[in-house]
Amino acid sequence: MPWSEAMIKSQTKLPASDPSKGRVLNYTAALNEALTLALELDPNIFVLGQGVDDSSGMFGVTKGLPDKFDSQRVFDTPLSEDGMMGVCVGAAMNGMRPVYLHNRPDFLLLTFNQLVNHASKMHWMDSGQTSVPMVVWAAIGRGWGSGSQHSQAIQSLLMPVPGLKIVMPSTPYDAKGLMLAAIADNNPVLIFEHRWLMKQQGEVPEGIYYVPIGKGVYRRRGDDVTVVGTSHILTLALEAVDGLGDQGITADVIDLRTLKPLDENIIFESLSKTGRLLVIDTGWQMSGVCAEIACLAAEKAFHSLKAPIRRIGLPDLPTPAGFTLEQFYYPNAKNISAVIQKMCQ
Amino acid sequence: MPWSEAMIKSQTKLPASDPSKGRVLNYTAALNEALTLALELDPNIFVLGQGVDDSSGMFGVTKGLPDKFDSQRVFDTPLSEDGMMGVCVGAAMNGMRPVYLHNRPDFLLLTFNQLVNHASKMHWMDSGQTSVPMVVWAAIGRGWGSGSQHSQAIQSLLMPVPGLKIVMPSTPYDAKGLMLAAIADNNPVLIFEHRWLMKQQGEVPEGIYYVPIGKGVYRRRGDDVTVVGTSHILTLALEAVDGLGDQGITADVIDLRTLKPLDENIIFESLSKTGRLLVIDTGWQMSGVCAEIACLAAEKAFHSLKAPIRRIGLPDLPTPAGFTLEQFYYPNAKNISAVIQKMCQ
Amino acid sequence: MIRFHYQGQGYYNIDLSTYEQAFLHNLYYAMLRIRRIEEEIERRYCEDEMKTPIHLVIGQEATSVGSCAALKTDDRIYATHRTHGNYLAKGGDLKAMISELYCRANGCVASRGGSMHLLDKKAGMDGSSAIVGGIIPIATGSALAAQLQSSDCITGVFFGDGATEEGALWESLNFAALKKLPVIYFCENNFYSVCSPLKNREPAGTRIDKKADAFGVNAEQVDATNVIKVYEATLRAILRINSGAGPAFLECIAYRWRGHSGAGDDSHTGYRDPKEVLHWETVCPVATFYNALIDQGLLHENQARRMEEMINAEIKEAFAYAINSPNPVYEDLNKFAYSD
Amino acid sequence: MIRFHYQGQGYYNIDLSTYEQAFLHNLYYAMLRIRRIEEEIERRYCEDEMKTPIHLVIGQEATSVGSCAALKTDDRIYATHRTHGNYLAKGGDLKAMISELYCRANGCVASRGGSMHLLDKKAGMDGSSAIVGGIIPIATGSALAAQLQSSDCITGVFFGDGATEEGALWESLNFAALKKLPVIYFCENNFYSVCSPLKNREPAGTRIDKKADAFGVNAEQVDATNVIKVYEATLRAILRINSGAGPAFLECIAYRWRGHSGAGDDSHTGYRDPKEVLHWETVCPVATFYNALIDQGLLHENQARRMEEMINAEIKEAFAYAINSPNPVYEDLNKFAYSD
Ligand SMILES: Cc1ncc(C[n+]2csc(CCOP(=O)(O)OP(=O)(O)O)c2C)c(N)n1
Ligand SMILES: Cc1ncc(C[n+]2csc(CCOP(=O)(O)OP(=O)(O)O)c2C)c(N)n1
Ligand SMILES: [Mg+2]
Ligand SMILES: [Mg+2]
Repeated sequence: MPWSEAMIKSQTKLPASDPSKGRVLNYTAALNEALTLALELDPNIFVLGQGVDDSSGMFGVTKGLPDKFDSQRVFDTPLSEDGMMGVCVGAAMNGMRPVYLHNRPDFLLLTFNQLVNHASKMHWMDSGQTSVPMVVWAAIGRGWGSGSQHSQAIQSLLMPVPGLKIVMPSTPYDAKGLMLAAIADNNPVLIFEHRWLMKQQGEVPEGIYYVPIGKGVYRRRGDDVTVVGTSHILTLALEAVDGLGDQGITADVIDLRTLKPLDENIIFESLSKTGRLLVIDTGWQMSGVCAEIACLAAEKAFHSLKAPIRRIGLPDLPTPAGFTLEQFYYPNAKNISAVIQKMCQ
Repeated sequence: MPWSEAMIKSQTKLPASDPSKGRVLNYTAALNEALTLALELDPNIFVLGQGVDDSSGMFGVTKGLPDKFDSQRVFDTPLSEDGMMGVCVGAAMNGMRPVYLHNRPDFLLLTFNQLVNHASKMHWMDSGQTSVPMVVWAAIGRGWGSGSQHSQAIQSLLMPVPGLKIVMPSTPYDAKGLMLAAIADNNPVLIFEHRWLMKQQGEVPEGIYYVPIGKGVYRRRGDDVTVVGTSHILTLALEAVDGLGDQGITADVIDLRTLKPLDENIIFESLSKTGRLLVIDTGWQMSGVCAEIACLAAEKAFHSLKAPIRRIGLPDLPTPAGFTLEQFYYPNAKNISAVIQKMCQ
Repeated sequence: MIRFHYQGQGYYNIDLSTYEQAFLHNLYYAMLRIRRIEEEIERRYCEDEMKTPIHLVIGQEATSVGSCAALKTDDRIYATHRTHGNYLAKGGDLKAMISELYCRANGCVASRGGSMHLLDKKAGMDGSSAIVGGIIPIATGSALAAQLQSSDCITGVFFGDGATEEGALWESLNFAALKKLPVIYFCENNFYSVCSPLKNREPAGTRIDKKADAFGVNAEQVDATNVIKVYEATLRAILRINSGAGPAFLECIAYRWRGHSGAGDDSHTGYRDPKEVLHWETVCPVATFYNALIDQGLLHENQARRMEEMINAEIKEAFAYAINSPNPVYEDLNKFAYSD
Repeated sequence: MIRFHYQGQGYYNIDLSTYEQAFLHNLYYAMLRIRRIEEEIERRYCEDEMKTPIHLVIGQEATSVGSCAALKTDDRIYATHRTHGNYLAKGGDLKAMISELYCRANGCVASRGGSMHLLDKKAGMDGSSAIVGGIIPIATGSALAAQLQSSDCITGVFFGDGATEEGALWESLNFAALKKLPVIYFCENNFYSVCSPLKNREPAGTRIDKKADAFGVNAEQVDATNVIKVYEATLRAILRINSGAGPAFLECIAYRWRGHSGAGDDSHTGYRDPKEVLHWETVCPVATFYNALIDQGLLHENQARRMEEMINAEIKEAFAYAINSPNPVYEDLNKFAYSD
């Protein structure tokens, strides 16, 4: 049993979109297609990471690429995360466009010197003379004993850093379109996927298209509350909101898709109608993503607010490895639903 | 001219406290005394860091210690920040209490694997069987071309991390008392000093005393607005607030002293009177410290709030090295004053 | 194609007569026990009740057993994700381990760590990190603590070939050599990191032990299909440390028979030739040692059979214990957020 | 006590007749120019108008000059905090440099980097990092780019002995050797990191070049008080790279005469014996080369005088230019937050 496959399968919902609308792909296949198209498009793009060339192909995301492309374009790396991140920065500064894949964001904590002290700053420090077009991709782990060191959603640790962009898709369509947009971007872009989204199905057009970095989108429209988030927890929020229709509660559910730059206008627009804000994140609740969005609302949409802001993220604790403890640790659709109900009372 | 000494001296205000109240020491001397007392107190405490044994003694903080104590208790290290951080973790797990000093928080970005993946989690992962009593100290740089890589105030990058404590003193009294409290604490505690506070004078009692970690304090009492922050920018806020008395504006100025755990009650208490919140931080404004405090208010003290929350931190840009650009980059007392005036209109 | 050829000697033609029989039995028993425990874990893994990743050490048992046989209970060891062998060889409690795999409240870390974070402080198995290379500086710090406390505790740390690509190892070796710390670095070189062969990650012609040597850490390459060779190399390292000469590095070469994680061999996925596995099975550290003991009249078949039975009974009991143990409850989650 | 003894040969008794005179003049000129520029920076530093840390390279000029003389303009170099020599030897614009030190809008990075972040892309001085060791992986990435683009560009990267304690170096060497990247690692070993002597940071008996060698990177120790030795070692490294044999590592030994940062010698603070400085001054890379050129009739005193004059005039002009240049304005701050 490949580590946690069972768990992920059990979490996977039925296709979200109507197949009559277009071709349906799963999340990994969408990412795979994005990488294939990118590699075909531009000889300066290359894909690297531990195990990108093995048979499991980074959860399937890089499957088949080693057969289609030269071993200089898709290659395995030593276990030297910080060094290889710097190698990517240096290659990007000199005309290449690296796409560096990691199993887990936890491993990016080894690379903060290169990410924060270097990648994010070079363009600015060089007064625009250098660009650092690179993509850093990692999949947030969950379940099957991932535990404290294989489950961290570290977007809050990177969001304060000037010069970085942070992307967190929630659908196969976005996963492909944001990957292509990230590769086309001339800045260091971090993409945090979530392992539990990877079997999701959805409509994915063929060929190259871009989902704009920095633009949120409504996933549901409603009147009572504005729910803002990204990635896996957004799918839980949709489940929660859809279940509240019976009780006459409706919500705007905003998928920010990218956390940095952050589309604040879509939030303010919705708040001017609902007056109630729930911020959700797959990472720790304290400080960072949830707090930033809440703060923006309290600063710039204060007069729209009718009630206290609420946030739902992870508690101020490391992730437990065990199954039972994990159920207590992670918020679920029921928790989200209960909070929304309370907010609308 | 030792790098940036001129700049720091020009920034230093007159003694903040009345010498008749007790012994006056400068900030560095207060820290030096804390380390001396701690080393005398407990043979398991040791102090390490690049250059702690040289004649400049880490801005003076470790001056004289190599003469007073064994070279096993106060020692220089190789330039291996990540490795040495792990060495501290391992020593702390086994009965020692390391105090690891760094010139700059920027260098801590090399150690995020040990800080975030290890130090912060071991006690929890080991289900309480292990403790990691260690202090990591660094001084935020500013001025004289510190630039993007020698000026970062990275508290926002660490605040989301469960298991860490974060201390940011603003007076010599607190610098000493919080250092002693941090050394006595059984958890990894980060202390971020600010280079521009280091020549400040203030009342500092002799002997051992502790400033509690997790308790804020009022530095001014007033009615119109609540200003919340720590460290160097708090001294700017005091300057701003003191200058507004003429205009009949008064403020509660709260020095949180520690960011994690965060004393939310003192903020709520003040807000219930003033209804207006200004959050300030020496670090980047976006995401993190300012946002967390604002979010807490919007969640838990919403009904106290009379006006939009405001925050003042650094813009979403790396730090420029040059003198003129720095003046544009950093907020000053005048900026803070203008914001407060506007909030009170 | 067999990329990583037979390099082990196994036990053929080794004279064991200088060793006490009980000691040899213990070594054999310890290896066999690890093998049987892992086989049982593997057998039951498909039930999906041990909801934890597993990294089996089958084929590499001699490293843990040979090294831990030379260490005292008070000596501390630290491990990486591939913990089982280290934990068991150092004397970790089996019930607490199996309970941890079953995510039970009485697991060795109360279901907070899972298979990648086993520990038993009473036995001197002091912890591990699931971050490759992450535990190495920590173990080095444990040795610094021992030195500062003038204790005679030695720290051992286990990690794979992959970890030698992490800068943290070299920072640690430099510091350990500088301070002459009482630490032994056991690099378990099994030629692979997940499905990535060594030759994709380290330049041809380099040798891990030579690198460690250049850093001032006395290093040797050890045939880790041979438990006695590991034991003797560890003893040499301990003598060195006790003489004040500082740390040692043992590159222990053995082969992982199973896939990187989970149950079963995964050679069919193509990253290694199944023949390579078969090749290494001929130098099984357990079987070759068994044969040598039998051949040299140091072990009788019925003694061996009794060992199998004892192990079998212990395993049954441990699994039953674990399966019947309680799950954690909600209140457990918030414990130990901070240390008092 | 002189801890780090005279190891350099300077220029005594070296036959330079195989070299073209113009080439030798260029080498001398380049070293002298760096020396004089730094002396002027030093002289003016106390005016507190160059509001930037400075890290003078006086005593170590031969490393930059000897290496860059062997590199093409199209080759790229990267540096650490001690940038001046690297920048000037590679052909960086002097006016843009001095303007940067004076925090002017027309500084080489428009007052965003200061002394620790000089660059001139036209000259192939491609950047630096003020984080010790931080630039090394980046330079390695530059070499990877060249390899992937089938360009004949070689990357050189300069760093100190202190940087060899950062794991990032060893990760980089491993990768460069694995991929046979066109990169030369110039380790400027001056025995100190700030006030910390090498013996406090690296174990006695280890050698930096030997470590690099064990990582599969062809390494040699070079007497970097001798510009010709640096030049020749760099040429050998380039030949190696062009033959496809991969990266090289040159441990260039020379001594920093001034304090770690700022103006003047700081030996009085006690971390080194002032005698040590005097000792190394006897093998001044500039003076000994000058003497050799004069002795061997390869340079005439009046040619040397003209060089001094030219340099002098250039320096005067550059400082005047910088001092009269405009400061940045508010609008500059927000430029280049992101790349379009
Ligand atoms: C820093 C880091 N990078 C990557 C991983 C993913 N990972 C887990 S185990 C492993 C293989 C490590 O190989 P090796 O060190 O040789 O140990 P082995 O599994 O062969 O015993 C990898 C790459 C990780 N856990 N940590
Ligand atoms: C990662 C990091 N740690 C510490 C420092 C502080 N620092 C700046 S220069 C320097 C000395 C480095 O010594 P070395 O590498 O030998 O270069 P040298 O100054 O001798 O040329 C130090 C410790 C830094 N800039 N970056
Ligand atoms: Mg391995
Ligand atoms: Mg040096």
